[in-house]
Amino acid sequence: MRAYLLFAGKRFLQLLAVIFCGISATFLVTHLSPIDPVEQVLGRLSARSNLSPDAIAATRAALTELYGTNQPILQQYFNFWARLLRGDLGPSLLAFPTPSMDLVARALPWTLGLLATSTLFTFIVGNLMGALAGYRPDNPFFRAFGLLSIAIQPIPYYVVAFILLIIFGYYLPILPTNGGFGMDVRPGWTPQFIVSLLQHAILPAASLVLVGFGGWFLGMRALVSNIINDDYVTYAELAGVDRRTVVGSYVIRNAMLPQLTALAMTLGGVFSGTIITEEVFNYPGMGSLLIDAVNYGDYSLVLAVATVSITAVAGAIFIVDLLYPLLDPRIRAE
Amino acid sequence: MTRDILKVDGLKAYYQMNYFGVNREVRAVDDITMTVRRGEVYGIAGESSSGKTSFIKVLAAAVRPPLRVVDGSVRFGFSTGPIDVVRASPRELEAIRWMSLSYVMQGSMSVLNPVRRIGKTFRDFAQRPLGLSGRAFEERVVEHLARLKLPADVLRAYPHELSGGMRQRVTIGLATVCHPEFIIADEPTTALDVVVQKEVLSLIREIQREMDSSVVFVTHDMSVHANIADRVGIIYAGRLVEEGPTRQMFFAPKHPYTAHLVASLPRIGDTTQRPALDGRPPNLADPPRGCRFHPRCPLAIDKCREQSPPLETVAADHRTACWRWREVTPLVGAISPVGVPA
Amino acid sequence: MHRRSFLLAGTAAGVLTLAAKGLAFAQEAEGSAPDLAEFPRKETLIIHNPEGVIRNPGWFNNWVVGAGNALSNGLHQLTTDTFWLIDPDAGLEGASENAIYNSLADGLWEYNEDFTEMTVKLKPGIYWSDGVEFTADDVVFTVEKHKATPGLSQNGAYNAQVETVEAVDPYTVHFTLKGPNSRFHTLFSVRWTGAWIMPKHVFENVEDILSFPNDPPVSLGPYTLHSYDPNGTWYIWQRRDDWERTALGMIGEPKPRFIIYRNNISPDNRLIEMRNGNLDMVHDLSPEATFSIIQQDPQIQGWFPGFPYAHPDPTLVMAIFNLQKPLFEDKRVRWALALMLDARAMSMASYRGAATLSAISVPPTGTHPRDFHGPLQDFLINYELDTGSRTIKPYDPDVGLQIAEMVRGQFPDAPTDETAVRNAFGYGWWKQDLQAAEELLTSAGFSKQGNQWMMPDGQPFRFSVMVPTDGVVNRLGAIIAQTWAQNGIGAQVEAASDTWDRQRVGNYDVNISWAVETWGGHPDLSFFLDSYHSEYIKPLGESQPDRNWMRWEDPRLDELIEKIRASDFNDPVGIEYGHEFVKLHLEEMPNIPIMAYNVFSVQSNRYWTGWPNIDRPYANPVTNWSNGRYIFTQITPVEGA
Amino acid sequence: MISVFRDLIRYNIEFTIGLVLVGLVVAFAALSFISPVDPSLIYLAVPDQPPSAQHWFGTNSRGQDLFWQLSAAFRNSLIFGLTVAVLSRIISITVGLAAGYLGGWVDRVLMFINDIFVSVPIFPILVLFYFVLRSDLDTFTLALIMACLGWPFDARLIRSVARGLKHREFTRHAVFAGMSTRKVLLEEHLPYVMPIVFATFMNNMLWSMALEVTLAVLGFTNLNHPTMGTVLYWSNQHSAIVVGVWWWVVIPVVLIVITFLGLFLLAMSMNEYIDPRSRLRRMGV
Repeated sequence: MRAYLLFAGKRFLQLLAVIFCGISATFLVTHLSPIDPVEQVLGRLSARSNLSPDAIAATRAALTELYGTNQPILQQYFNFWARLLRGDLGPSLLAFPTPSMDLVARALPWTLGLLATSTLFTFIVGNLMGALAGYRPDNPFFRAFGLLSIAIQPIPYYVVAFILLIIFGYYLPILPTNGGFGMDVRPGWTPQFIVSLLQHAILPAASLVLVGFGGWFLGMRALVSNIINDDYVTYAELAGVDRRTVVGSYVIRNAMLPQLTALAMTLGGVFSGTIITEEVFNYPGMGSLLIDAVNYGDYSLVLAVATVSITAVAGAIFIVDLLYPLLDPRIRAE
Repeated sequence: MTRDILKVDGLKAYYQMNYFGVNREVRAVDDITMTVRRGEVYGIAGESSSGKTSFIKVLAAAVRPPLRVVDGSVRFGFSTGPIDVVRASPRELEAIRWMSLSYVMQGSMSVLNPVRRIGKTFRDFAQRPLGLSGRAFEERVVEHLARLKLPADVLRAYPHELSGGMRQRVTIGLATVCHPEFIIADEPTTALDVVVQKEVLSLIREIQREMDSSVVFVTHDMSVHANIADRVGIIYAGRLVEEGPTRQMFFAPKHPYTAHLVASLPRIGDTTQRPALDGRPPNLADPPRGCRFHPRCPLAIDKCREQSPPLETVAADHRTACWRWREVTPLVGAISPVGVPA
Repeated sequence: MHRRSFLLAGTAAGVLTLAAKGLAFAQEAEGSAPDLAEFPRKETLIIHNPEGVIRNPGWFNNWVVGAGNALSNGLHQLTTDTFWLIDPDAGLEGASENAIYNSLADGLWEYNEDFTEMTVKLKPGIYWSDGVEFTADDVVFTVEKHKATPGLSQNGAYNAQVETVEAVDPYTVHFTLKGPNSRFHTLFSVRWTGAWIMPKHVFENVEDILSFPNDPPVSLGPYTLHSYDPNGTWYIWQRRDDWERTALGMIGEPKPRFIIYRNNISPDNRLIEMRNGNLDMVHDLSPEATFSIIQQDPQIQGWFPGFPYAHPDPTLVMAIFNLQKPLFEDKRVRWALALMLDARAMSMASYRGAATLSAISVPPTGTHPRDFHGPLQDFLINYELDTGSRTIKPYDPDVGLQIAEMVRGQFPDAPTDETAVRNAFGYGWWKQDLQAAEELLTSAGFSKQGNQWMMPDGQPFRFSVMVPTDGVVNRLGAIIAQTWAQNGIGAQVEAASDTWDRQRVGNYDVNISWAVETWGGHPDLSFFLDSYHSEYIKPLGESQPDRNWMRWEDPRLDELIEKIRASDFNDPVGIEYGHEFVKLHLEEMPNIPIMAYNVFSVQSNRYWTGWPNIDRPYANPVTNWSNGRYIFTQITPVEGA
Repeated sequence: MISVFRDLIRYNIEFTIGLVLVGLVVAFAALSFISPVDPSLIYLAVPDQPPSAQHWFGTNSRGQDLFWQLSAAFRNSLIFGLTVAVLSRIISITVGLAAGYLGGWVDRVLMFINDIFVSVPIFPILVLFYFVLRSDLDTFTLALIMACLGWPFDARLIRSVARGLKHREFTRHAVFAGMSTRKVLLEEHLPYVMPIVFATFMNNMLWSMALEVTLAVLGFTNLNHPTMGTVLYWSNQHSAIVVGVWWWVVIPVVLIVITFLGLFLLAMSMNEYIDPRSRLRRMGV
């Protein structure tokens, strides 16, 4: 147990380091940006009415004061941390004066929902099927499946999503390709809403699953096809140990370990994939939020999205890391 | 009920592989016939990749592709009834596994599930055959472990927490906890230091006596055979080349290969240089015609190159497959090289 | 095994509860979303709003600068109002004069003789949607609140221009200005966001206006908020029962009982949705998309009955030279670059031929052809240019006709009648005259080495052509740069996503954009011209106020601007000044005017009909910035639809 | 390494298929060097022509011949992928070998940094760079940035191998023979990690090219530089699918899939080769 706590402590420090470095870097990068939010807002304002030049000048003065963009960068950096610890990242500029964090908070659940459900699904089902495929190498169904996932797995997230969009958005318009739920349902735990919610989640989730699935499937299949030749498996089979126990507690249980590490290592990538997919399907998550923020030059929002993404991913990895020793007694012992 | 518990008859087991047109057939076990008696320890010796492991895989009904039994039978006469493991259905096999037929696998390090506590492993292996539940089972196991000089708390341990010797004893414990009639032990002592080796051997002996079960004991190490086996069979290139009571095998081998194996044993006070056996065991994908040993055999004659010798009985219980078995003499203590063709 | 699945289940549960929380959040965001059954199609108008996802959908306080991106979700068209609206097209017969509508105002502005005071009479009988009457007090409150609150949209404007404002009586407002300003009223004349009037009785009780969402908004227009998407992709507005008590209602009955604004629809989806009858007005499509949908669905119409379909906006797309860079200081060079261009190629590349060309610095849209392009045609035909070795007449009055011929193969419905062609394809443009261009460059001291032009200082003549990352302007820039490059100019096209910021601070060489925007329906050019005055010019790196992006400085220009300032908005002399400006511009060529920013906004006659078009140009059909509100009084449901 | 390839081609159908696919794409991309048209020019051909004898892949709405356009695009994308791969290989091999061989605090520090990189979501970071650099984010800069983000996984992998090698006989000999660490790493260990380097090389190309496609389609790269991504970007801009210019989307997508599939097969079969057990299973014995 002490060993475990030690391990957890080390990991936690790492987590903090990741978050700190990540966020600081993000802050620096965004503030090196030549983009001046005041000019952004002014641009949008003057482009859409006929303000006289002196009117524009006066407005600029007022806004610079209001946004506090005239402070030295170090000052801004400290303020930033101070505010961040209070969970406040300043007002978004594309939705002034709504706090950036509100926007993120509104988008995050969509992303997490999509990410978590698709990842868990791909991870569990992919590994289970992979295990069976590795255990029954000659089963034609699994063979076909293997080929299929080999064919799909390498295609970039975007392209897969794009293909789905074209097929179901245009040639075979049976599924919604846009938004989080239909405009004819009211949010809430009503059946219509949940149905609509699921319908709209199908394509984004599908694209993630299609891409993510293969990795787990193939990886697990390879692992298992090796592990079933391991002595302890052969031995257990010789001893006539019950099939389910062999597959479960001997084969999968051991193959799970590298897969779990893999999960931790790929989470970042999966997250990226999710926000890409969201962009394709106009899913109201972090992805489209980030893209908007970039296009509007809204750096407090960009910062908020990046901060939350980094923290969320690092946190998820942390959790997975913590699970690992629970599954592998050997680590625990160290 | 006969005195033989195992009758192996004309057993042929080949590795058959087909990889993108590349067809290869490795005759790991090529026409072996032998028997094992009740209550005896039958030692099987042979160099690595001589096919001995494949042979016992068949005995243990552990045949897995690409290894296939192409011919012959392996009949056990268990108290529960006779069974030919080559033809038996999985269900029938289930029925005899561990209860009647158990197996100590090579490499104690790797036969235990690294992420499973010993106790659970015992439950996985033995609960079904023993048909005991919770408490009773627990006691049975603990008591059996005690016999193996293992404390009860190994049950709560993970394999990596045990020493090599303990682990080996655990595996033997696993194989014997159900008091099977027939135990197959594959190199159970290799990779153990000599002291532990002794322990383990006597342990196996003990248990075998107590339970009056039969043991097939495989190792390339002749000295181990000397210590434990009642009879020894020598496998070379997938064939049983000689078989006989241990003493005779050691002091009056009737096959040049055996002679060499025996000779290669170190003896106290013996300093004579022994001619090492040159050449390597034949590639089983295409074994030499005639006697498979002839390329390496000091006694080889044309006949050996043409026809493969049958196993003929040369003394009580003693069979060998050599055209020139009469010329074979123990190399031990020999001064001048013998068997130079006249 | 079971332990693992338990753990996974655990995480799953955690995440899902998180998601649930988020949905709860969305729920709290007051989403009484519509059941479409409530909205019979013949009472409901569905409009495409070109914005992306609206990130703070619950924000209806559009007096705060940069408040959200809900800029054309119906709020300003349906619930806000101000004194006048100047239509970018001809405006409604009877309801408007010179395209000027009196909206809240009962008549035109009244200035004193030196333009230091302005009096406005308000229409009586106009009521806010909560039953409170609209009076001069609301106006006074609005102006004073703005002056006092930095961060409100007109804070700068009022502080810079308004000394005092008082309510003479409930229906009369009197402004005293800080200086003479004959165009002060334009602040209250809507383009997109105008100086909307605040409901005093609501805002006077608000502690901090900058953080007041104003949800639901009290409406001064004929519609009120029905419901909106908490995820910011649609808004539904419902007609007030007392719609007659609004300025728009007094002009005519808005026919739709419900108006739905839908945003965040990808270009492809717009086409699909319109074809499926889920959109009545689409703000814009790509040229290709327009051609294909008009082919597929006869009920769908554009501005022109046939090719080129698109509506010419009162913005003039041009190649803007950065005049503060020595590269372009010589007007002969600027002219040479202009004469190298091929109008046909530009039209085809950018709009597949559907461009409305203009050689002069006034967009060929709205009533401008009547006031400028028509009258100036002869001047242009006879316009002479000294290339240094000879004088030429660079203008080609028939290029429009030629383009019409070119496209007729693919689009038989392209017009044939000459005036129709001129209105659709433009009155003419410069002949591509490479020889004249060479002569001009040579006379400017440039020399040609191989196929590369060298500047007088011996350096190769190289520069980048900045274009946005998409749309027709991008295509136009690409072909322009290409044409120059093919003629020995080291022009490199550069697609940038931040063109707007960069043109503001002058961080470009040549910029394909527009420095000209006009009322469209009214000949007054002050809309853009006033900002051309040299007093506003900033050095490179500093932010130049709209719209003199080329930083063109010329005493003659200042003189002209001052004359315009001194004359009344509706004084016919304005047109003459306009002509003067055009001629001055031609002489200097500070930027190369090319074509109107044509927008492919299309409408469907499936459920509603009576849309504006070239034959009945009473309004601009684009759905975001134009005065589209008048369209709602003109359309009628299609029988049996 | 050569013998490795021979074995793979002999015993591993996936590898062979992968080789063929990648070969096809490379050949196609190579054609761009003899291209008769400058891919950056527009409206040189009649727009929107379906595939024909004259234009094998048809023409797009920008009046470009898609065959040559795509050929150039794929060349650029492959070059991009290679650049990133090479650069990031340099980092990952250095880090991996150093960490694995030197061990101790060097290892700990390097792996700590490594873990930081592993757990940073890369796409938002890239978008961030675009947000700051905008038009200055040219292809090479992007490649550089991605190289700096794309090494940690492989470094870890190489490290684990190097660790194994460290305790091998020949390493000790080399060390006793007084070889410098650098020499040991380069001359003794590198050959052993070569297959892994190859596999990770392919994976890295997959990764970077996929991200390039994504960024480009979102308009976050140099759009005048034809690549897999920008081709799709322009086809979206011209709503190619809905207006029926399907070849402008379908052909690139198919080619992209071929490319990625090929690279993936190479990487996968090489990985299998690296794992001796699965190799043996294939080759028998």
